[in-house]
Amino acid sequence: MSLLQVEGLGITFGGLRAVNDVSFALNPGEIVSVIGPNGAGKTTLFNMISGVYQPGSGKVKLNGEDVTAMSPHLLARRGMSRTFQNLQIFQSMTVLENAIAGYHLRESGSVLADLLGLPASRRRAALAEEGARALLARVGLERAAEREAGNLSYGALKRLEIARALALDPKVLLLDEPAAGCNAVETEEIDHLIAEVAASGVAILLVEHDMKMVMRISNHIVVLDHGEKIAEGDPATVSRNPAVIAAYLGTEEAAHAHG
Amino acid sequence: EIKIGATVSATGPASFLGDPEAKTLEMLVEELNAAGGINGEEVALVLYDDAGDPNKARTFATRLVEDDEVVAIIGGSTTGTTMSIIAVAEDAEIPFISLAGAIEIIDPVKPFVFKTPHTDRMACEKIFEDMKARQIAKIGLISGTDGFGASMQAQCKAVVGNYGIEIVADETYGPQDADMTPQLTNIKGAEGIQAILNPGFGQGPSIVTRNYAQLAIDLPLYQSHGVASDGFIELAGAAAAEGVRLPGTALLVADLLPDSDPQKAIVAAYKTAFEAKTGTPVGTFGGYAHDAFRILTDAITRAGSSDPAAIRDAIEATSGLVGTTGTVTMSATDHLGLDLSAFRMLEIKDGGWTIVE
Amino acid sequence: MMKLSPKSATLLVLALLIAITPFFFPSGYYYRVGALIFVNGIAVTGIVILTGYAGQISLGHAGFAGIGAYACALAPVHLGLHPALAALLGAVISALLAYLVGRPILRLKGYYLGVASLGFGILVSMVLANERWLTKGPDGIEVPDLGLRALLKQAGLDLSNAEFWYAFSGLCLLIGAWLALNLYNSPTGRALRALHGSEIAARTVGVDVTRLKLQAFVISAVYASVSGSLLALQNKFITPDVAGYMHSIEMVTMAVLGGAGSVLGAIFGAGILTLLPQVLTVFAEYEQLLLGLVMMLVMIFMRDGLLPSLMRRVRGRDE
Amino acid sequence: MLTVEGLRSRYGRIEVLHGIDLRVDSGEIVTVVGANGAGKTTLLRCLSGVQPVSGGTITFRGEALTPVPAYKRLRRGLAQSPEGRQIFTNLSVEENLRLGAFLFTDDRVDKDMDDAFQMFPILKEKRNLAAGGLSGGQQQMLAIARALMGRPSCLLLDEPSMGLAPILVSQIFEVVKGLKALDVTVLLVEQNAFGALKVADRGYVMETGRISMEGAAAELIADPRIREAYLGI
Amino acid sequence: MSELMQFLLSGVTVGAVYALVALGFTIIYNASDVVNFAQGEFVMLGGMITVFAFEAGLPLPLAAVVAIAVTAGIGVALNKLAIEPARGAPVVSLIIITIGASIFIRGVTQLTFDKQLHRFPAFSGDDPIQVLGATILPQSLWVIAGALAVFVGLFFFFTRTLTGKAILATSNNRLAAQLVGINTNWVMTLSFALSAGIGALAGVLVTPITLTSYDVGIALALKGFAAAMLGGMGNPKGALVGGILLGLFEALTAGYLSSQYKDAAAFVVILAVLFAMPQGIFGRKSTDRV
Ligand SMILES: Nc1ncnc2c1ncn2[C@@H]1O[C@H](COP(=O)(O)OP(=O)(O)OP(=O)(O)O)[C@@H](O)[C@H]1O
Ligand SMILES: Nc1ncnc2c1ncn2[C@@H]1O[C@H](COP(=O)(O)OP(=O)(O)OP(=O)(O)O)[C@@H](O)[C@H]1O
Ligand SMILES: [Mg+2]
Ligand SMILES: [Mg+2]
Repeated sequence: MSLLQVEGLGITFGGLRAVNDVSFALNPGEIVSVIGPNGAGKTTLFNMISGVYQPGSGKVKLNGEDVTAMSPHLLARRGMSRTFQNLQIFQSMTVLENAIAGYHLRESGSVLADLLGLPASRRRAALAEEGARALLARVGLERAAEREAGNLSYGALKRLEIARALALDPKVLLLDEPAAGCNAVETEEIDHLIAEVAASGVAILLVEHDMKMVMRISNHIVVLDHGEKIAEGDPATVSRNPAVIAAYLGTEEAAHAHG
Repeated sequence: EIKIGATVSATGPASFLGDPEAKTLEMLVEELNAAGGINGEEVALVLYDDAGDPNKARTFATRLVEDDEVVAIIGGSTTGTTMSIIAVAEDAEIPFISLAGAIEIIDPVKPFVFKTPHTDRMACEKIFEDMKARQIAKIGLISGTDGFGASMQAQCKAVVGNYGIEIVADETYGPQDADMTPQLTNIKGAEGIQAILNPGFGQGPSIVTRNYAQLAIDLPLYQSHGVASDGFIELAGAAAAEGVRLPGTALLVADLLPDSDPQKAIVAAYKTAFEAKTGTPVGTFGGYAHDAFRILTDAITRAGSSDPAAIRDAIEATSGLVGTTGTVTMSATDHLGLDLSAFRMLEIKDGGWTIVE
Repeated sequence: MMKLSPKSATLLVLALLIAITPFFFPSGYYYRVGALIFVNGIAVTGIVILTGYAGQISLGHAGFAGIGAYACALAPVHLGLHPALAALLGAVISALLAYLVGRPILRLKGYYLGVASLGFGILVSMVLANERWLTKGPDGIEVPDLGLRALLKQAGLDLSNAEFWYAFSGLCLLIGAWLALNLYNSPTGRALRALHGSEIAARTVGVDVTRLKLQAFVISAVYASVSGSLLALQNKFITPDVAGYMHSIEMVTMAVLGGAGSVLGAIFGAGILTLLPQVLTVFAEYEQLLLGLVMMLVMIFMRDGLLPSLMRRVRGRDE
Repeated sequence: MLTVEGLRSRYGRIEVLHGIDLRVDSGEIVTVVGANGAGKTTLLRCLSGVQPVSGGTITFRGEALTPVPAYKRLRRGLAQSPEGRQIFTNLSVEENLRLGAFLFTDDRVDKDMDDAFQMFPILKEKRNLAAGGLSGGQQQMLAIARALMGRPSCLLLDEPSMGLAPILVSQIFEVVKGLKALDVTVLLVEQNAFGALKVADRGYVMETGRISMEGAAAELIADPRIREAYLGI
Repeated sequence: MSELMQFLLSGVTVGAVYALVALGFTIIYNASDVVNFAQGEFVMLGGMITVFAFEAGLPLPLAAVVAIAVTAGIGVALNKLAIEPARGAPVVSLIIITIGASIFIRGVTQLTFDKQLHRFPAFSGDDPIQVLGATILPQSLWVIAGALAVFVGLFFFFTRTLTGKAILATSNNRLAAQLVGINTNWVMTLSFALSAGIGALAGVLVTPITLTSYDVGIALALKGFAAAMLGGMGNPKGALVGGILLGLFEALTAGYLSSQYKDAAAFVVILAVLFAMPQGIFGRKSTDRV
């Protein structure tokens, strides 16, 4: 049994089948990438898996439990965490507070304790802060910790989202275009970070258009087009698949992917 | 200098009451000082606008007592604001003359609290007397949900039985409502109904009267002293208001009073002065402030001192003082000093007031 | 020197202000105004938690103030409760009602939440005005004495009515501010601010948004209720106006004017809006006009609220 | 055509552009590359007038641009496809495009729209959908197409390839190249430095609010420092 | 039967009043996401200025035109002097500015005019018109026609004209609006002028029915706000339907249940509707994706 199992997932928006009958599985320590042309349904797939959208059909199983359409906060409790293609930052909080927010499940106790400022509540908060600072250092944002998050550049915010998602200490991590807005060198750093996280046993589901990155770190690739799975397999196989080249890579990129 | 304090609802939902009251007080102080003040001493008026908010009224009362150190307070346009002021006045032992209608203000009697308007209950009684005389036994009630309307509704319901009259329909409307035809339609359809009573102030009664005409209801319509001013006829429209009866004070019919009437001189003087100064027609409410001011200055004059306790005693000893509402004679057990004769039953005819005999 | 945390600094400033200003009071009336500021400050602190922290708008919180106030008027008479317990009962009822009402309406966002809460407030004030048999209607009802002042007098501390309520409301405000400040940097407070920023992101980090909003709503309702109780006990008389929508809007205005995001700012706003009408009485006729003008000017030139903007300016000069 | 001299800009009290000198000649494609937070977006925001300038000058076709309010700059021929796409999410795709040509009411608007649809056929398919419902990459296409609807003589592109599928990334660079033929000048900010430098005539490298290097695109691509720091080769 | 008819007529009359106020909200809201709490004051000004211009001897139509023009000017001034200088302020701050403005306008009106109630003659007399055993005043028909006309105008404006789209674009994304060449300040000025003008028109139409005085604005604004939310803020269709429905709920509750709780009943219905449709009846969901 895999950690995350997606079975025949599908959804429609006013007649448009955005995702149709997509299945795959994800195991601990594995990096599975979902690629496909713009509008193929990758983000929509993520949204269904993470409980943001209710799937029209199909099932999502986490650790064998049916978690289809479960509310995101309950999924978070079960170890799922994600980042967003369209940034979702707590704008008016500091960078540090954004990262601490990722510790919510581990730091929160009762409201009453928080209202009264009981030592237990303060202790938990202090622990969370320590962890958050370490994570910020890991994504290279330690110096921005006290800045208001809304004031960061786009690339910095992308990395902040990753830090926040890692703060949950997830078992499954969904990353939607984590390297968008980063240059080749910055992408490589993120690359390493993801590989490191996967190596620690986290299952990672990745959407990314940077083929170099995808080919380098994926164990398995799922290709979507028009909501349908058109191919899957290891990077080498997929990048040679003519349908994938035609719909997505283009001949030039395909050449790159091999070279 | 003698400092008199006042807090009235010059703005806000009760500004119909407070605005003429404030203007009256200002005018009377001017007049009084021009005539040499009280026993040669100038009178200073400290006037606040509580906007009908009881909480503000209490704060202003505290301010009048503690900060401005006035010798007496006039005010409390509404029952709510009055009740807030009472606690302060009683605490500080400063005489307070209220301008609000509720009977609770002076019943039971509180040593330092007086009031000038006849009570809401008296207004109801006056109306029911007239209905009884016309052999009306079943009526419909439509009142506003504001303090005035609600208090009138409660008081009228409390005394209606004494006149053998039954309320067969009881409806209300919000103070800012635009159309009362649903309520009137319901009242109109009530079994055996013979007349309709509409206690309220503000635009409500005007709209009720117009809707009344619109629905062509041909039952007698009674309004209350809440709309006893020329403005009402204008707003409701002379045609729609034709035949409406209401209990009013002598003020509205100053010219119709016989010369022998003791109130004639007083009300005529006030009416002329007020209308000249403000350019707006007099109404019952300004008259309340007028009377309160007269009672107070009369008392201060008689007391010959501006000591609050002395003033209080003098107010309680007021006797035969003629005001706009009637002739006031107070006592230790009656801090109002008016009887039903203070009211006159008026009827609107050809766009003007007439006295119903 | 030890550096004070913002929380301790805020509390210290507040406590000092409350303790020191009376030395400059020329008459008892100033105590009265001070007490009113504190009472409003408590209600507004609740708004800070709901609106400033969690970003949820309520235009009906006066409803809870009404419940707190009328509990103090009714429970002693009908249930024989001591007024202090009556206030507690009011707070409990407010919390329960906030829970019941909040569940459905907190699904709404922005103005829609505004109008729904407005409806709740209007409902409460209508019941208070219409159910004469219970509440005596729009003309208001007496409230029994708290009795604490008499106790203090026995203990040898003889305070005038205004002085007592100044001190007592001031103490309550300090407690309320302390709680709200504790909350700010706590896990719950952070989660509240997070859901303000992005509900969906808050959910994905595990915040139970529905529950948390409800908690904030309930807490702020209790603040409003306590504020209403204090007002009723102090005035010994209360009318349904306390629950009116004007009062709700006033609460929000105070908070925003002072700076809804910070406790001290909002209390500052409560102070300004309570004082302003008192100061403006010298301009009699122009009072309304000036009040409106001040509100506009403050928001135009200090868009984040008085206190935050002032602080920023002061800090700006430092550098 | 576009000259920037000693440009400074700040957010609150923090200055993020410390005197930028930069020039784009008519018909040229110029690219700016730099790390996250270097100030590229801020530079473009200054050029389009939505970010206040605290020092220096911007000259566009011989006229000072600094006093011109943002909304009038398109009239002068300066259009921008901004970072974060900034589409009108509540309006339909077609309405977005139509508003891109807000200044025009002639027949060319329809033709331009057809061109846009031809460039990005998916937009035509989605023309009646609220733009907020588009996928990330589709929104990016819309932002570019909308900027083109304004008939610019100088186009400012902030990371146009972001979120686009590889096949489209190459297409975008082709489009940029094609603009040259239409006499449109382009200032291109890109993280895909390799692709950008390949289509550009000249390039600038930006580091923490300063220009650290400039030169012909071909030279920059060959420069080992650039290769190591930005191209990752 | 004729009773029901009377309730319906009453409901539609009152509802049309609410609809007119609600329609006034839509434009400023669509341009800036701000619910302008001074909208009620525009209605009040429309009525009051007409009253005084009429009493000063102007013919009624001319007085009405003057009132609408002056109020629109006041709307523009409000934008120029209070809203524009606060550009970039949070929406709540802008709302507080509009509340301040409403208090200010009330204060000035009370000083320039007075605190009395006023009305001017109905446009087509006061003779009731019989409809299926019930009656309606000719002025009510004017109000209903006014609401419909404003609705049609706004609907056309927002769906068919580029200017209308520019207004929507401004609130949706101010930055982008500027980038495509929209003068957002001018859009705001236009919106305030239109909103104020529509408000004043409402005041002119309803005053013969509801009467006017310096402080009628708050209650009208509140009901109009509720109506607009019921229908879905920003959508002219929503404003019209929301207003009429609110009027009908009130009239039917007053007629069949309890006149005391008719406002309460109306709000309960609003709550129920919002429970099922959190964006109001015609409100659109925001389409931002994550
Ligand atoms: N809420 C919605 N309403 C309407 N259509 C939607 C909605 N959400 C997604 N779609 C449509 O579903 C399709 C898939 O979108 P999705 O965002 O999943 O694509 P994607 O694969 O993530 O693309 P990209 O690589 O550009 O981010 C698109 O055509 C999009 O227009
Ligand atoms: N609204 C803001 N308030 C304060 N500082 C800001 C704001 N926006 C950006 N900054 C700061 O200005 C600097 C430059 O940011 P800018 O967005 O221009 O960088 P960039 O080069 O576009 O980066 P990226 O490649 O990540 O998009 C950064 O340090 C950033 O944190
Ligand atoms: Mg996507
Ligand atoms: Mg950038």
